[in-house]
Amino acid sequence: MKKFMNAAETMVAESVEGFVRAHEEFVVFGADRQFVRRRHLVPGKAAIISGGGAGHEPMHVGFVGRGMLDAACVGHIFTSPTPGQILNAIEDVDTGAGCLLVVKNYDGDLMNFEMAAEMASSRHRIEMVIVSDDIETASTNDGRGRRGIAGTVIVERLLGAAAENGMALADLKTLAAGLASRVRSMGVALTGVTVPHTRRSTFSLGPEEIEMGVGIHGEPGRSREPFSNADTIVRHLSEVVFNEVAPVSDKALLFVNGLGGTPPAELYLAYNVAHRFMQGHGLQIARSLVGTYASSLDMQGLSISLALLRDEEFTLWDSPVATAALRWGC
Amino acid sequence: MKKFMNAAETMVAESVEGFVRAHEEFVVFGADRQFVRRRHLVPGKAAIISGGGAGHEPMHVGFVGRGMLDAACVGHIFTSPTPGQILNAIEDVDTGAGCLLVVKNYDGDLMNFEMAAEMASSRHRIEMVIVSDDIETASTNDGRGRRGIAGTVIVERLLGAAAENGMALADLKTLAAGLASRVRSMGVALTGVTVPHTRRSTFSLGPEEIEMGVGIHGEPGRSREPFSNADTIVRHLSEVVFNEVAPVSDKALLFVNGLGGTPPAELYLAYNVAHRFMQGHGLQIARSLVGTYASSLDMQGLSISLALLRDEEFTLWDSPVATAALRWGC
Amino acid sequence: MQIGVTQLQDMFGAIAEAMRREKERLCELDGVIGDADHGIAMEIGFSAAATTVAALDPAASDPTTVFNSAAKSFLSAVGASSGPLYATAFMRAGSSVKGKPILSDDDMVDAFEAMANGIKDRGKADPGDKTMIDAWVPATAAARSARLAGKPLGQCLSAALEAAVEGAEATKDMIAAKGRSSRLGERVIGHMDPGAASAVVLIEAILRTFDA
Amino acid sequence: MQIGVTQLQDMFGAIAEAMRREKERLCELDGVIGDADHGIAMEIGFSAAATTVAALDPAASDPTTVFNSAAKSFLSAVGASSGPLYATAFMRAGSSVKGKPILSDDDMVDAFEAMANGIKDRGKADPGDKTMIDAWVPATAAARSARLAGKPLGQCLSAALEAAVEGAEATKDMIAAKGRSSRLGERVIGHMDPGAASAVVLIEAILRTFDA
Ligand SMILES: Nc1ncnc2c1ncn2[C@@H]1O[C@H](COP(=O)(O)OP(=O)(O)O)[C@@H](O)[C@H]1O
Ligand SMILES: Nc1ncnc2c1ncn2[C@@H]1O[C@H](COP(=O)(O)OP(=O)(O)O)[C@@H](O)[C@H]1O
Ligand SMILES: [Mg+2]
Ligand SMILES: [Mg+2]
Ligand SMILES: [Mg+2]
Ligand SMILES: [Mg+2]
Repeated sequence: MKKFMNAAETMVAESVEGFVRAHEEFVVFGADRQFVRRRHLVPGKAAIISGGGAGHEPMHVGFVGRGMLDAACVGHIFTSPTPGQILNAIEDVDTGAGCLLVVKNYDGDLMNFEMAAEMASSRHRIEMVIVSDDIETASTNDGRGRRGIAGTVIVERLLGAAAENGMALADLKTLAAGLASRVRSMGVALTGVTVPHTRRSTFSLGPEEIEMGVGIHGEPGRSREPFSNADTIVRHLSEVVFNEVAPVSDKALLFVNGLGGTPPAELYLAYNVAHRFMQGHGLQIARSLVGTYASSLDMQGLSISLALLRDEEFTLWDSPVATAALRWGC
Repeated sequence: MKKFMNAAETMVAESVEGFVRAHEEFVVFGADRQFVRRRHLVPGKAAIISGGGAGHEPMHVGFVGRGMLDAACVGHIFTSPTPGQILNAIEDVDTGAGCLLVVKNYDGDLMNFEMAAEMASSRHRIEMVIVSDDIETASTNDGRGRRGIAGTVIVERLLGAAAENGMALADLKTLAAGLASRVRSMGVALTGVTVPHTRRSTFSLGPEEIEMGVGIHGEPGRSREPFSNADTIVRHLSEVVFNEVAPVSDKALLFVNGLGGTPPAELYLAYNVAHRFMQGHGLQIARSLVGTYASSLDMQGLSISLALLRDEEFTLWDSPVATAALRWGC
Repeated sequence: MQIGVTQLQDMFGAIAEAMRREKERLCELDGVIGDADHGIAMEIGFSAAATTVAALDPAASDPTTVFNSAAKSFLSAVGASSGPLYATAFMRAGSSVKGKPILSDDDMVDAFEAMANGIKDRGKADPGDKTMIDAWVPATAAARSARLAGKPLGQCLSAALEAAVEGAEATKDMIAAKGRSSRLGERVIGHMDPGAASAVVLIEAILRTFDA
Repeated sequence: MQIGVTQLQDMFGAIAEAMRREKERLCELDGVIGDADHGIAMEIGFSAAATTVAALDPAASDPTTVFNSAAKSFLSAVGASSGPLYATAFMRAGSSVKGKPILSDDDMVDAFEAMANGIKDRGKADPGDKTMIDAWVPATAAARSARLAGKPLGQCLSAALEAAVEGAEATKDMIAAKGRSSRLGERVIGHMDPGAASAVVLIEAILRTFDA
């Protein structure tokens, strides 16, 4: 395990420190470095807070800034932040219009954000949005097994844009609920990852194996498959997300997300395959996103996310955003 | 070698096609897909063309757009584009103010761009800028061994901004000459890379070895060293670039570039180390860039680039840029 | 039995020590079906709790203070799933013995049951979902019925441990419906749930504290 | 000897075949000190050149056309360093025999020398820089002096090959000053330059064409 790190215990703190130093234009540390927040809050705007384990960079710290998040809380690697961190972020960035917590669907994240929400509820209006864009599990068919993965980026962007436009807390919650069935993602891993403090690979793959349906925590996925070419792999991912997304529109945002160790050239090649597939199935790909936005340490792999959006949602997508990882229009 | 690809022969073409599809807002293919150019040329502006082998994405295609390049020519993996490709790009994007060719210092690139310049010279005003930001070689001390690596991104950005502001061809050449001694980079690899069509790793590293001073073509570097922690590795890189850059200013742009397989969290951790080092040596880090901009296939590794800029160059850096890989101000 | 602040301090010390010892095994179990960090979470959480609790002045504290301090420090040390689960468990235990300076055997069984209920309420898992609940629910049921049969605390905890071991063992045959492993379907069969395994470690450490 | 378009077509065919055969070895040599693709570049370049040249109508072409067509198709098939180097070489060879429908032994030695000069001008490498120049320069010198001594083309090319083999061998002891390997300093010592090795392959194929 060769990584650019000094010690497992300090690696998250050092990395987040580097992030904040590199992007002082957009962000500052909150008190005691418990969270990262926007440099300039917008009084009266509903605050949006997200967070989760480290190891998914640039998610979520890279999305803090105008048009997206107000604060992000970072836990240990692949581990939810604590209720204390989240509570502190709420106290700091809620300027009176209440606070929307965007949580990826993992028990750990859910429970920690819920506790924070309970602790804050006497002094703040809090709503919670649970992102579960992952594809359905083979075993349980009630959606409980759907995790929050790369599609979270899309949800956070749209909510952030709407909040920036002045949308009220309750309406943000409605917007998120409307998105839930229209954003679907599925990932594939060519390699497992080694969590530095455990020094163990959570799963390991032979030279001719891949893991289909992985999340972003190095946990095993839906099935182990033989390695094959990009057409086969990416068409499979595309087909599953295409089949599971609610077909309310034929205008789509197509997002190819790198899991940390996959270079841009391969992501673009995969985008090409997915784009052909979606077009061939009658979708108009109106917007694209290709890059490493929701990673899983240095995993070689990627995910395909498909979001079928309404025109006003594309307008939100296009509105100005100024964060470390996503930036346009300003 | 597990990569997202179909066949070595088609991988570059498929990847560039995916790139163009994903960024139709900024770019279109030139005739016969020989190059990628801006969707909207600016008549009367000096044209800036770069190019080189594939495998360095997003360089250079990701820098085509407003405030940066007019066209980029892509060769096979790690192989210069041909004079024909470059000539076609010149013919297409020179709107009358002449054409600046930005070339990384490799014999192959140099000779191919030179031949194109010779072939175009009867009908176009052509200037050529050779970027050699790499650190000095141990053996030759005349600078001939200095390759063009990640610092090329900085040079292309500043030239592109100046051209967008209306700077004439001759002045662009002068600007580039002034930058030459003030941009320095050094890379380190934790792993070698496998070039798909050769299916061989150009060098391979044991679990406790790293290669210092690597370029971006998987060629071996300055020396093989024992793997150590990020502080040791990154401080070493920082020290060498600090010592080799011409000390004309104490205001710097610090750039940590990922080589393809290194995740954002590690790049930020490295940025933190380099930032401390530079500050400790009296530099003011006025701007930062952290990310995978000049890659070497899926190599795990990074480079540190330091650019000591003048105030008017920082103004150029900050001016609007709208490309797939760098975007701000618009 | 008469249980005061000092005994509870010992209890958290014993749990922390047991988690330190079992850390690797718990991580390994979590590595098979989860993200390989459960041992770390439990070790960090319980050493934080034990340290905070040990710093309390027995003369100026009561059992509720001990449980609440443990909950808070566990929670701020560990995110993960185990953080809110055990923090809620200890907060409930604290509430269940509110106002009592010294705990009887009945009080301890009440506290023990409150812990299990806290975990259930926080995690919303049902028995059979392949979580720590599958150790905790049978364990508290066993402790309760032993106590109803008039057994002293030590024997109640022995019964609880035996039931927890069985419950943890039974998770091997379950398909997970909660937690990180819930997407793995059939693939988790044959592997013990790490949270159930750590519940056994915890209950054993409690037993050892009060059986001496 | 009387060399016309057909013989030159054969020559490019022979070179292409030789490069196909030696591709792996050339890549391996390049892998040690460069980017492992030299064999691929030479194979692609010369098969493109041979194909284009083979399509020429001998009745409607002359040797200059053959060399120029080879140059152009080599150049548009291969970027790399070898592309401009060999394209320039063939363009110069074409110029050196301009206007001649049939080439004599003298013309061929002139063309051979023009190739080396083209490579030198394009690459600006000096002898001793560990490049293909270290095979080409002694090879052309040997061909020239054999020709001055009145030897027929076959023997001139034999002498050239011998000198090229020696020159390539000598690159093992050199530190590279040009090309990708120029940053490796002492580390390249002991390894033959791939471009020098492919020059030997090329010259050998020419020799075989005209020695038959
Ligand atoms: N909703 C839940 N209810 C009860 N127990 C749960 C729940 N979710 C997870 N667990 C337990 O937590 C254990 C995993 O804990 P840990 O590894 O510390 O957290 P994480 O899953 O966040 O990495 C699982 O083995 C399971 O016993
Ligand atoms: N400037 C130069 N002059 C002469 N020969 C050169 C020069 N640069 C490189 N070469 C030759 O080219 C060979 C490498 O060719 P090749 O591998 O095809 O190209 P690249 O280096 O672009 O991958 C070297 O071994 C060397 O002999
Ligand atoms: Mg965890
Ligand atoms: Mg090459
Ligand atoms: Mg875990
Ligand atoms: Mg080569």
